[in-house]
Amino acid sequence: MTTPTATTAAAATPGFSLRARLFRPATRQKLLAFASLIALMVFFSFASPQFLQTDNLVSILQSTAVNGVLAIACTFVIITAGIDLSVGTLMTFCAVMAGVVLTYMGMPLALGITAAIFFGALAGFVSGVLIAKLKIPPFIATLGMMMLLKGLSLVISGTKPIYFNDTPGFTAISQDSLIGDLVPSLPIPNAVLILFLVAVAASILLNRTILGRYTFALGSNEEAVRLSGVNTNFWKVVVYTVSGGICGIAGLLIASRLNSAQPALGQGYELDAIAAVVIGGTSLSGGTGTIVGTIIGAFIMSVLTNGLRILSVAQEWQTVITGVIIILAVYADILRRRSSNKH
Amino acid sequence: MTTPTATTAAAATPGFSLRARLFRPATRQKLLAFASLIALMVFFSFASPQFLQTDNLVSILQSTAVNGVLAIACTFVIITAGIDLSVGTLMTFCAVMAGVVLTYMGMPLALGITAAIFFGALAGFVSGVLIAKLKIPPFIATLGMMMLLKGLSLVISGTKPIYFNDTPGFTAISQDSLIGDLVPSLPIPNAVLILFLVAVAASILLNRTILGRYTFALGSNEEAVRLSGVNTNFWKVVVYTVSGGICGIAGLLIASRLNSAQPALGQGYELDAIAAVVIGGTSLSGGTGTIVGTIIGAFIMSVLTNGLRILSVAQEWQTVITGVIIILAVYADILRRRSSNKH
Amino acid sequence: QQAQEIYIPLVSKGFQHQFWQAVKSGAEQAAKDLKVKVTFEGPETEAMVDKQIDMLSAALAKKPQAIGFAALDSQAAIPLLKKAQAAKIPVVAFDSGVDSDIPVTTTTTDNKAAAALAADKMAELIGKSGEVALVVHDQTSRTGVDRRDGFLNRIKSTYPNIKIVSVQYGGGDQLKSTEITKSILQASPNLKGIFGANEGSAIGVVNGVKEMKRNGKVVIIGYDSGKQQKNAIADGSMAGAITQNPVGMGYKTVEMAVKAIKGEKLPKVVDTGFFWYDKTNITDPKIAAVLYD
Amino acid sequence: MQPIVTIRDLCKSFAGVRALDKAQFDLRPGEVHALMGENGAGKSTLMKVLAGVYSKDSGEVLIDGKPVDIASPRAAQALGIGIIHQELNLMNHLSAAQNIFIGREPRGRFGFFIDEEAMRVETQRIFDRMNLRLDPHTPVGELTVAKQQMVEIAKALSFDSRVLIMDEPTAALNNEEVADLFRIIGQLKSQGVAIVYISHKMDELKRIADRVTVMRDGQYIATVSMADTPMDSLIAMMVGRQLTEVENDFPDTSGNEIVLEARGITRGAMVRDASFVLRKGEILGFAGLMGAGRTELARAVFGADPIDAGEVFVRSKKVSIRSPEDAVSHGIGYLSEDRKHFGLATGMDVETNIALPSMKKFVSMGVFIDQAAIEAAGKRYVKQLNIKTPSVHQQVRLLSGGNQQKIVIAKWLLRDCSVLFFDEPTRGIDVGAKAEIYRLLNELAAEGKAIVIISSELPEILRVSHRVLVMCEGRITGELTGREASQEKIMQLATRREAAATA
Ligand SMILES: Nc1ncnc2c1ncn2[C@@H]1O[C@H](COP(=O)(O)OP(=O)(O)OP(=O)(O)O)[C@@H](O)[C@H]1O
Ligand SMILES: Nc1ncnc2c1ncn2[C@@H]1O[C@H](COP(=O)(O)OP(=O)(O)OP(=O)(O)O)[C@@H](O)[C@H]1O
Ligand SMILES: O[C@@H]1[C@@H](O)[C@H](O)OC[C@H]1O
Ligand SMILES: [Mg+2]
Ligand SMILES: [Mg+2]
Repeated sequence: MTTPTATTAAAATPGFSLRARLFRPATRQKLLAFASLIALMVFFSFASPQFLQTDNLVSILQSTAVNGVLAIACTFVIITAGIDLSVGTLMTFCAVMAGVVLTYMGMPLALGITAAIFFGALAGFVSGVLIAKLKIPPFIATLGMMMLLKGLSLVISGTKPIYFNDTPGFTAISQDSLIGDLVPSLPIPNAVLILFLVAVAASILLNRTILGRYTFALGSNEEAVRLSGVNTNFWKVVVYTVSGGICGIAGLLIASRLNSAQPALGQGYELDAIAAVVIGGTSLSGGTGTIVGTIIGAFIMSVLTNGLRILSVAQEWQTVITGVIIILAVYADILRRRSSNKH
Repeated sequence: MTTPTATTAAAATPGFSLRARLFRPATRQKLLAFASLIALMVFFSFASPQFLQTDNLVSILQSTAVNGVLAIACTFVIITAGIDLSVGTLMTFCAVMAGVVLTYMGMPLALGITAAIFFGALAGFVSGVLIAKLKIPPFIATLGMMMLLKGLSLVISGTKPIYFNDTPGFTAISQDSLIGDLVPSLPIPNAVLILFLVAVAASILLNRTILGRYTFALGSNEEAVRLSGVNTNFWKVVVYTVSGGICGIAGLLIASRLNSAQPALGQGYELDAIAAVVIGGTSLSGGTGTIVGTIIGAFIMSVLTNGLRILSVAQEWQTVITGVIIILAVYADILRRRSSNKH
Repeated sequence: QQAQEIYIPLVSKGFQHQFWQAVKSGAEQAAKDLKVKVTFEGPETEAMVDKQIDMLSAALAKKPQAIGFAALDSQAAIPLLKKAQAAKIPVVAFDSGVDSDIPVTTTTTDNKAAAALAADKMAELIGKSGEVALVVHDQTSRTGVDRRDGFLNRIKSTYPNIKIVSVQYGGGDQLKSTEITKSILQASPNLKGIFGANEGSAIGVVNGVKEMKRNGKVVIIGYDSGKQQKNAIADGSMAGAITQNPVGMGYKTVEMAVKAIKGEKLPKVVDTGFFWYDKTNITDPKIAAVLYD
Repeated sequence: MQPIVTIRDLCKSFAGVRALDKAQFDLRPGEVHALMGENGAGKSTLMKVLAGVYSKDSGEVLIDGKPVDIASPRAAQALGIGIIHQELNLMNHLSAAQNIFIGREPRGRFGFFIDEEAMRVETQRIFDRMNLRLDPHTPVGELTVAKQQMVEIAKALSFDSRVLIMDEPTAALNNEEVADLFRIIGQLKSQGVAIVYISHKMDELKRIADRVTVMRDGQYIATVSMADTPMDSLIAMMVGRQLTEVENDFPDTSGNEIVLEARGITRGAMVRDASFVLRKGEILGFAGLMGAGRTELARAVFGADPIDAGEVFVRSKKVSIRSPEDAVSHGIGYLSEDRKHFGLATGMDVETNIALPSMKKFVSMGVFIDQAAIEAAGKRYVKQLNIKTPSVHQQVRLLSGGNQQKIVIAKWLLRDCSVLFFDEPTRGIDVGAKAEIYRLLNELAAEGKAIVIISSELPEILRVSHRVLVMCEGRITGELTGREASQEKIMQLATRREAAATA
């Protein structure tokens, strides 16, 4: 039998009683997935008095936003058994396009936001077509797109950052705090709010809609889906398009945080995003995955990075430790699933 | 049905008459794989008078050496349906270890060479164990190793380059020309000679030995191989170990070329290597692949880079064009295979 | 409170380059001399503006007494700098300035002026006419842009007979810079000089020229120091190079920060200077002091 | 009566293989039309053309007398053609209900959300109709092959097709499940649904088929009435020659040396305290219902899965078998029931698959592979087992199901083990080949090899076993000698649940 996995689409379908749901293997696994995160946080809290301070927690949240949104975009693609190496440079491309619309063309904010998401979706669409229609392996199609988009961002921006100084309210997207305005003791930046909104929307999309169903189905057995009369190519293109659109949101978040579109940034971000997805229990071989897991994965990454910095660990050792922890976190997830399958 | 592939282990096995071999689909495909390379070369020859000069051709050869050797290392892993993101930083790690042995410890050259290959194999062994025994997906295991090795290189070298000034003959590994000494009109640097020796050895290993046979078999259906009484974990570890050792050779080549071990270099090289492998017709889903293809893939990459530079194309456009060509080259390969499967 | 050690984190633009390691060593020297604690970190590439912001924000969370900061983007960090200001943490800018009056002082090299000096030297060495190329480390980072523009502008304004045939970027990666140099040489058989805009680029240029057997025929001017660059100058394969004073920059940054903590008045800019060095003055103690291995 | 489907002169070639050569077929409403032929005769290919999976090279397909071009599975569905493929086509990570409704999910609010509840109710309704006790929410990856096959059938039924193609639907089913299926087929027939039924199980065909079309080498041979045609002449049409039956002569092997003994093998709830001995030269049958734990027991002894308790002795010496490698090194071979996933590297060629367990035999100087010897061995077995393949260099995935099964057998024959577990060795194999396999089993036993055969087809167990062990719910519930064994006795033991056993 193929390796049994607990976090399946099926197991993620809504059940009937809360109790029953809590004790399903899938749920138990998700709860346990918090374990690595909690373990890290407990460790850092003891190791450094600064770690648990509100300011620092807020900055962890803030620093999770971009990677979290990119990881959500990746989750869709990875569940189809694909991969997307272009998310980082695509994010930048979207930021640049927002800059073109807002700063170069002086359009209103709403149009800039639309442009970022639109161009993200467009690029995702292109990747999707390359993969679904031309049958180019996702790794290569998105590697090509990664370079293409990186180059285009530089070309379009004239290799210079585009600043958003003339668009009032642009930095608010990421930096202000609607929640903090309501509850002053919770100065959670909007970027984090947006991350959670995207997560909720993505979760609904994945678990309740046709798109989500086909996303899992494609990753589970594409040929079977095709033989069932589903236009698999079409749906694959849709998945990459949606994923691209989500990268557009990440582009807005980072641009708003930096008050600028930095055209050279982006490469390397895809690995962080993919790591978050896999740490969160989504399998690279497709068919399984959850958004909650991805968010936990993204937090594990940013807590780790932040904690090591707070502890003033030498930077080269930070790299070593991060490498080891990524492997351990995924291993913990594998052990957890193995045991939750034994009951 | 899955996309049919012609270049299988089986099809690559030696036949009996040359004629029969030339007309096998696999061979035809290999010959055709040159097409993209030739097309690129013809294009650049027309576009720039400097392109076809001996000097430049030698430069292209020289610049293919490191990526070519890394790509050969990747080929083994990819044929098992794995992936190795750590080849770039592993190469650097090996260069640093050679530096430790030669410069810090003042040992003789042969020991430095042995150290580079040994530590490469050791790191490959660790990746192999993570993947085969702990069942960590190759993408993640080697992502973790990538970071781990990068950090270790910095730690061990004290974030400083290690120079090989005290090791006479070290630069000769890469830069001198044994062939040029014999045939002065062919000043092919040793690095290229080494690339070809590694390629021939790898080719024999893949097509004539039991290791090679299991490499293909693992990529085709690991569980079936295990149930045939083969110790699949053992062989997988061997594959990663061999691949690591080959990265050690790449480490020597680059260190010898730069007369130093540069600890910060390496990340990003894995993508070039993987691109070369896939352009060369090895499938990322495993079970098929050839070393000849990989070498052609590596040459396509370096001819492209060299040609665009010779034409003084703006760098941002170079990136765009490279992205597009990678996609096109793989697409051409797909079309070629599709048509060679028709008869 | 008094017994607690003064802590000053330095958030830099990078950490792997020898240049930044030299800044770090200067800072550590100052820390020893002034009995304070410093940490030094920077993102992997000079493109990672947001990673640097995260570092700055983690540095602030550590409640330091002062901060040293080399901004990758002069505007992006302003909200955090305001936070530092509100928390009464003095910020000392180093390497390049921030578009803001929050930093109490800036210890910097004028990269544009330094590159212009490199251009003058190049012109002098090639007889004020001929083809010249640039191998720069980065297309978007401040230092890359300033050095490129400082060089190009001086050539354009002062040396009409010098033609810039190519400007390419190798990410400071020695191997890539080597390959780039070789293709530039291939494309321009009459090339007279190449400027390598940082250590990795300069070494790459030296390697490339050597591999193409054009040594002696092409004037190479470098930037920064490091063992290989010093060797190249000593053996004549490189005509000379600009060096900044990274050790001094690191030292001054910490020194200024300590002064700021003590409430002393500081100059707006502390110019740590740059120097031309070549075979003739490389052993001069004043120059040797600002070079690093 | 106007046929629903008429196929004329259909041709279809694959790389190097002419799968269909002017094939013909016609199908009338309300009939069960059997399609018979040896492995590789082209049955599945013909049906795949009809179901829009393959496009035809030439020829005609008419639906209700009108020529059609069935370009995709979707187009076939639109024409009312449903198919149960020979190979399972399920999404393991999705639930049974989700699998059944893939592509036709009932929409709830806004036409955007999926109405999971409606899907569950509808699935439950189909399951009830099939007498299938299965939670629609179970991920199909957790089901046994038999249950998965039932889900496939449920899916095909849910389409309410006018034409239903069943390509070996019972290969993995037990008698009760088969009976349920036949009952449903009866209902469908009475509603005018036309059914194409492909199977290698002759008794089934006798029971339900109205007409039979026989194919050979991609060509049409004849269409005859089932009732009026004796089985022998059908088989003769299929294989083009007369078959001789092999009789079970029940040799007494009770005095032979014990080559393998398993004691107290336990693995979770699936195998519980199972002990047995296996003697040189005997064929030991393992009977039981689907899911009785026979496969699990064999895999446990073979080291494919870790065990919780138990010991294995080879020639009275205790051995530690922790992996298939250990087992093979002790001369034990195992042919999996799931050839696609566990038996073959389908992307590799015939000769490599055959040589896979024996690779070390083909090594010279410690590392180099003797390719010519592998090729020779491959050719030898292709000939011996009459495997239909253009050459030993053909990729296995391009062969028909039955021929793939023969390759699995070939690889273990080449390995020359003293103990061989055959798990459902004739699944999907045609009558002619089946007879060859039985003959082969007898020959191997006569040579002194010890053979275990796991089969869910009782006639098969009875025909070849010298001794029969019966399992139920993970335990061995009884032993019968070949001579005393009968369907009734076996069924009795196979349904002896724990409570009954201890009583
Ligand atoms: N995709 C394919 N590519 C190449 N050859 C194929 C392909 N599919 C089937 N064939 C070949 O076509 C022939 C007919 O195969 P088919 O699967 O139709 O046989 P079948 O009658 O269904 O046999 P079985 O009873 O074993 O299932 C066989 O020789 C097979 O090897
Ligand atoms: N991967 C799996 N996950 C959950 N249960 C399983 C799995 N594989 C087998 N089982 C269960 O283990 C029991 C034994 O199955 P096994 O396949 O060994 O039976 P069998 O007698 O060989 O029958 P079959 O002819 O179906 O193979 C069954 O109850 C089955 O449901
Ligand atoms: O070496 C370079 C240094 O001189 C500059 O100031 O920052 C970027 C570095 O690459
Ligand atoms: Mg068939
Ligand atoms: Mg079984």
